[in-house]
Amino acid sequence: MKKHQVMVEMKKITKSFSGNLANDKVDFIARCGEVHALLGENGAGKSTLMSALTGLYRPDSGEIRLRDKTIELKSPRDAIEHGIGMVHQHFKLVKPFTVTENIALGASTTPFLLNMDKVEAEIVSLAEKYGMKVDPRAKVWQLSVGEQQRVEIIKMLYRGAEILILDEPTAVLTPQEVDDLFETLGQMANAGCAVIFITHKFKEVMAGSDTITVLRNGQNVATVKTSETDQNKLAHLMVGREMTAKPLEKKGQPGEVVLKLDEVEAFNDKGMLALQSISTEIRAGEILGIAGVAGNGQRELAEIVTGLRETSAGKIIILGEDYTDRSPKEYISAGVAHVPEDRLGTGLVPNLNAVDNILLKNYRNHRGHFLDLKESRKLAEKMVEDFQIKLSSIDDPIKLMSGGNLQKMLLAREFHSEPKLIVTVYPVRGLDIGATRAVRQLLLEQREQGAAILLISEDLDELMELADKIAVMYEGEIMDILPPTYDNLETIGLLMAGSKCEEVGV
Amino acid sequence: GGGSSDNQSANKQPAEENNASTGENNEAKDEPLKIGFIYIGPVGDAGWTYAQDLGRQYLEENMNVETTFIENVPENADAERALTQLAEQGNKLIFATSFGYMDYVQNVAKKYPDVVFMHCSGFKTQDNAGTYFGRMYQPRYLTGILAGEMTESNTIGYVAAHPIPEVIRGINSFTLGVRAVNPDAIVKVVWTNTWYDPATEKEAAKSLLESGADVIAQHQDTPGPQQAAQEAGAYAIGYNADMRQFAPQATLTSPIWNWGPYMLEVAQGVEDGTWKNDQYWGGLADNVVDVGPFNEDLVSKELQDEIMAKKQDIIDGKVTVFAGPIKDQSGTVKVADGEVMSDGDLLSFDWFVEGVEGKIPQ
Amino acid sequence: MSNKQAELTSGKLTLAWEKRQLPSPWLSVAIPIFSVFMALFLSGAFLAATGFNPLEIYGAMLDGAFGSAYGISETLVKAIPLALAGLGVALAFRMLLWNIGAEGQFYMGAFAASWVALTFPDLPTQIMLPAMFLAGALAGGLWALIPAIPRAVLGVNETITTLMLNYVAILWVDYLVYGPWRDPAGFNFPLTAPFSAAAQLPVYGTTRVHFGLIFALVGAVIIYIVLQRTKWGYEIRVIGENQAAARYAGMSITKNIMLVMFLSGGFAGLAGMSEVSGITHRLQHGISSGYGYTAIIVAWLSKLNPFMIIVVAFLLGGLLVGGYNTQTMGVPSATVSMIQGAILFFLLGGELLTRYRIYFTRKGENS
Amino acid sequence: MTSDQIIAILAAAIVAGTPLLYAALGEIITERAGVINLGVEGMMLVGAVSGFTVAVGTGNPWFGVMAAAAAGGAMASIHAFLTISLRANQVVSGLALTIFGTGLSGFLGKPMVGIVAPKTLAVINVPALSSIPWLGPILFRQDALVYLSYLIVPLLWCYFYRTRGGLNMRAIGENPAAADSVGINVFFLRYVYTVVGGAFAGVGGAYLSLAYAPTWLENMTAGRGWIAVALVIFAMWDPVKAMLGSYLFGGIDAMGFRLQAMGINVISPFFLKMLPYIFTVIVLIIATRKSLKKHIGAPGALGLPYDREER
Ligand SMILES: Nc1ncnc2c1ncn2[C@@H]1O[C@H](COP(=O)(O)OP(=O)(O)OP(=O)(O)O)[C@@H](O)[C@H]1O
Ligand SMILES: Nc1ncnc2c1ncn2[C@@H]1O[C@H](COP(=O)(O)OP(=O)(O)OP(=O)(O)O)[C@@H](O)[C@H]1O
Ligand SMILES: [Mg+2]
Ligand SMILES: [Mg+2]
Repeated sequence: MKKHQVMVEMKKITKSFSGNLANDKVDFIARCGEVHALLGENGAGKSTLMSALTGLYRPDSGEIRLRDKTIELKSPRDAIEHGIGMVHQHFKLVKPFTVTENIALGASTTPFLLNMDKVEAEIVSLAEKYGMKVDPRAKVWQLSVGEQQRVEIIKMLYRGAEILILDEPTAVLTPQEVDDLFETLGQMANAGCAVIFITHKFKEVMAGSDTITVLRNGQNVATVKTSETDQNKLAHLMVGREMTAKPLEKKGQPGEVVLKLDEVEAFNDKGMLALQSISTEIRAGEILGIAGVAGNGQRELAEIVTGLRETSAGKIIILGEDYTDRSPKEYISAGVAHVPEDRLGTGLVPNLNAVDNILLKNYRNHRGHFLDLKESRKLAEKMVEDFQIKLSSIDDPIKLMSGGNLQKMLLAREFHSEPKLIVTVYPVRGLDIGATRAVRQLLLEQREQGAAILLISEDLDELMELADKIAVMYEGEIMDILPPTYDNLETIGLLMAGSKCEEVGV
Repeated sequence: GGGSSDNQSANKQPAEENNASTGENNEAKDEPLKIGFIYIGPVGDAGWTYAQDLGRQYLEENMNVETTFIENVPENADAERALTQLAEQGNKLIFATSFGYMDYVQNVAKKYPDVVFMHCSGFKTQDNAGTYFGRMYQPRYLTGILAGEMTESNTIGYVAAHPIPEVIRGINSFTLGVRAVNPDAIVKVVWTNTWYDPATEKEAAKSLLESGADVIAQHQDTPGPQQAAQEAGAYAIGYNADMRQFAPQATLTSPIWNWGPYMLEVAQGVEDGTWKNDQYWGGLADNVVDVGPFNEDLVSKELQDEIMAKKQDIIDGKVTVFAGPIKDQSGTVKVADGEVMSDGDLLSFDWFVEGVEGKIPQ
Repeated sequence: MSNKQAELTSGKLTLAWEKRQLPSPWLSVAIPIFSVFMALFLSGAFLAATGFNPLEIYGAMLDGAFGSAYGISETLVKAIPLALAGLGVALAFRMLLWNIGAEGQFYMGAFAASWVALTFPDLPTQIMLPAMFLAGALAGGLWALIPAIPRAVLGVNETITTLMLNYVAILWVDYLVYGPWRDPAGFNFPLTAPFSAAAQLPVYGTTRVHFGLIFALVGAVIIYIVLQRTKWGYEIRVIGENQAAARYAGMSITKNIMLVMFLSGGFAGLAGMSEVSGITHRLQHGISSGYGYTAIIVAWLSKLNPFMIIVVAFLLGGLLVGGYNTQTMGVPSATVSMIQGAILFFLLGGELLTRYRIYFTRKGENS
Repeated sequence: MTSDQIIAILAAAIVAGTPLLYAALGEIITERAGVINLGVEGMMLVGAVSGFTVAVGTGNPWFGVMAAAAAGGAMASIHAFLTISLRANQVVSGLALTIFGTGLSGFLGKPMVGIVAPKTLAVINVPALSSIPWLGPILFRQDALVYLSYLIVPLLWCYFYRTRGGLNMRAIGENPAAADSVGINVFFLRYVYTVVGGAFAGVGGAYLSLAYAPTWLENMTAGRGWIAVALVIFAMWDPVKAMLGSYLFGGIDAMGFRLQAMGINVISPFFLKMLPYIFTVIVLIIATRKSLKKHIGAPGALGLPYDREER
């Protein structure tokens, strides 16, 4: 197929869930040889649209045309047979299987008697062609997130996918991995594929895409060439109003030392040393940013300073008191708030309602053995109001809320008790720009109120914007702690890749 | 349906009729006597319950009765419920056919003084509740003789269910029979701790066959042991009912229950108002127990005659199975020459006679 | 759904379903009732085909279970162990602990209560019954702790371990009643000696409805209050829904798994205790008619709601008690089990309707 | 113990283990596909009675075996419909299936009580092989269903780990969403494997009524269905280990009786009978520790209904 020819066309796609209109007569065109970005706020209908294109959801009405022929996609299998493949935000991999097995799984070319050597050879050649490194014999559960994503992409290519869809592919990747990914996507487009990816990050859109489609409230509000637009215009299209880019303000004086880590070491789940002699401190009213490629001990760091993981050596001092290896309960009562990486999986209880979720951290403060239900309701209502959380009812399970609102509720709960120390991991992952701004604003407010904040992020821009100091982690060690100036950006990048300060020459 | 009574109209006689009949014991003669049964197993067990159900069918055929049964009634709280239900439905005579129903029979009997309860194999009675059982040890003795004559290896296997007096008594009488004709033979016992698991019971028999037994006797409610014998080319003796059809090339005969005539007698007594609460323990003389039909192909005429003669001797009182001298396994004389074990001793048997190889689990 | 109606143009009518975000409350009552009717209708057809009059049979069933004071009392007797064990099972299920070991816990409760009654026959009632109560609950609870500990510490699947321990418990009681605990006056039969009068739970009037009913009712209220109103109940609900969140909130999962399993087993043990102390007045082989397993069905059909458990235990008890009455009409016990199985199938299948909305839709076939 | 006795025990263990093996293989297949079916006891009973009835009616035990497979499969299809299509709770549905199957088998079997099948599956000595010392008498003096199981076990193993079908099967048990996303029909395959699993259980039941104790008696499985469920765990969902486990479980009874027959009463039979269950618990504990490290063991989605739009 020739470049710029229409590969797939979606016409007037409508899909609703229980009366909730997720896609409203959406038109969408993807062409050969282009990388097409799909933008939109949380809940705009991006995932739904793409799910319709991969046969996962069946649209209520509308038409899908592939190379000028109407096709009917009853199942993902139909989509694959038509050369449409999707890499989901939550990977669809069978963890105990090897990479090869995952790739061969369900492929129409896989013979009845498995011949894994042949598949392996094909994987290796595909990986080479698109510049992706992957060990075909490794079990998937042993792989990093980035590697798993590569497996997903190879899986689609192996099936001869010409249309590749990626749902928020960069949310979980390290900067290096993001670069590699866009490299790969570019090569695929060059080879004649149509690549569609969903994201919330304008920078990536501008750098990595040829065409952009913006969805708002389930409708396609614009499809534009990347070269003919800019970030402001996109933001405007997305939210339907002007985004006043008022810079966030940083002020205030650091106070006493709230958290002090002294030569702390810890093992990860696989039993390997994940943190090595970590020593640092955070003062009240100060944000310490942790930069680093995911998987270098950030998660373990967050876990040890919230009591969720035991240390193997060293001391954790909070406000002068030794908290080493105490229980999460004690950390909570010491005033440590925690905004975990995985909101629905860890920070919230999806099937319980808002009242019960807001209780999660402070139910212990209720007197006696009983819960004060009236009090809790009042608190929940107040939080919903104060933080402008959008929900249908505080009595409905919170799983019905959108990602952004869930995050707000989590923050509301964590910040409510005037924490001394806030540990927050990737706090804006998956959030649209509106929600992102709101979250960042909340963090700064807490800092102003005198909280010490440990901000773990993979987004250097975010760290630059918020942190007072940036510590760079590599293989479980803090390589160095630097002030957040753009002059240091290169140094930070090198440190993240493992070069020692001396080598960098700071 | 599996042999359930045909002319029922159970929906017509709930509680009020029962109340009405309080006090008047004799109903009009043309009204059938209503009799209920509760069974421990399914009537399709081919064993114990099946034998009891044959008795019920015999009643149906030989008297103007209307019978009802409830099968698969466990020996727990459910038993009392089932008994009460039968009493409530106007049954005037109820047979409870398993030992474990004992306490429940007593409880329900107290509440229904006009209903007669007959409990099989128990030992508690009251005004309107009696017990009945059979001296199965007598035909077992006879089949012991048969086994003793038939064995060539002088090792006889006995697949036993649970170590309760009834089973121990059976093993002992069988062994006495064996030793009466073949003092060199021994009876090896294996306990299965099941009443009703054909595969396991067959397995137990196989273990006996492998250890040299060439005749297998059993006290179980399934024909598993006979099947094992047939496969090994050995002989077998069944139990409960004529079991020849399950292993026609192996089964010599079976000591069998023959409840029909006795049940008829009880029913007649209840109808006539002559029934008395007693502890019935009938033997060969009463025809409650018997030796089932012989396998004509395997058991010679002479041997059959010999056994039938012995049977007559028992009926005539010339032979008593548990008459001294009887030694226990260690050779100590437990019953002296000239003495006869009392029924009380028999009902609480807890030791093996000489010639039995095996232990009674404690 | 206005947009959907607009699409009703042409095309073939197809059945579609869609998950309800929240189950519909009135349907969760209506559908089980409808399900039972469907089951009875189909079983009725089967009964008619095998030569019975289904209406008469059902009449007898209903009559046996609920048609008289006696029937109701017996249904209650059956409901007591079902409710107690059901409460225990539901408590564990709440925390996603698939305790299917209520049967074994029942036996262990019966065993320990009997131990008290047989070892100290001379205790006065005021001491005897509380002691048996404690022993029964404790033994059931400890028995449940055996699978709970590996589950809490190592994550060992408790479905299978609890199931396996059922057999161990039953064999243990068999060992006792066939062996060391045999009543010396019982002619070697597999029964223990009867308990003294002090060890017997009081009954209501002349019925067999014993004090265990109060245990069940009070138990349901306590469980409800604990789960909905107390901090600890809140912890259980959170752990049941999301373990990671519970850990994150500083709740001890290990401790709670053990505690909940202990309580779960304790209720089942109490069922065993009340059965020996209220009904059989001695320990014997086969003391449970599968109460522990039926309790799972009770718990599930009640959607783990403690008050519903009492109601469902009563209804299911009626189904079982009524079964004997139908046997007296000549319906073999096998057929009764079939009908009971069929009713359960329909109840289970019907649940779908409370969670999903089923509707007809026309798919446009525009080309 | 003499070598003859050891051989006898081992040979008996195979016979006693075979009904367990068929049922356990069936349950492994079902569970590998992510469905747990606790109705094995009911399916075995219905298999036993159907197999016996057809064998009596046709005079050919093999028709009986086929009927048993069909009947077991039909029973399992009820479970499949309830749990896969209607997404009912699998544990509860399985329990209901056992209640139903016990009743159905008793009902169907009424006319079969007391009947002896004219032909059942007899022992066949394999020429040459049966005279190998030790192995011959243990392995090759058995009936045809035992020989069939010798074939099925390695074939199943190959199917699980060496074929496309097996890969798909394991995938839908581990992660149905992943399988669905690559076009594997999760619903259809879960049906297939649940039904096939039921067919195996049916054959296990037929082994009892046609080979082991050839007659029909109500409730003749006597709890073997539950042991089969235990075996699945014991075997870590692996057909080869299931084979060894079945023989071990079967062998415990066989050995217990032979020890009794030899006059060795070391341990109460009640405790002896507890052994397989205690064994299973211990194995499960050990296996879980292993699986924590290696991510093997129970299929990841075992017992969970699959719902494409569920999140
Ligand atoms: N499976 C579903 N069931 C019910 N509602 C759904 C489902 N999937 C999506 N929705 C609804 O459809 C709307 C669009 O959701 P969608 O996931 O497509 O948004 P999105 O643009 O991908 O958002 P995000 O940026 O957060 O990923 C949402 O408002 C949501 O309520
Ligand atoms: N199956 C579903 N049931 C109910 N609501 C759903 C469902 N699927 C999606 N939604 C809703 O769709 C909206 C967006 O969904 P989406 O999955 O894209 O979340 P998200 O914001 O991208 O979060 P994440 O980054 O964690 O995926 C949310 O409001 C969510 O609640
Ligand atoms: Mg999305
Ligand atoms: Mg998203």
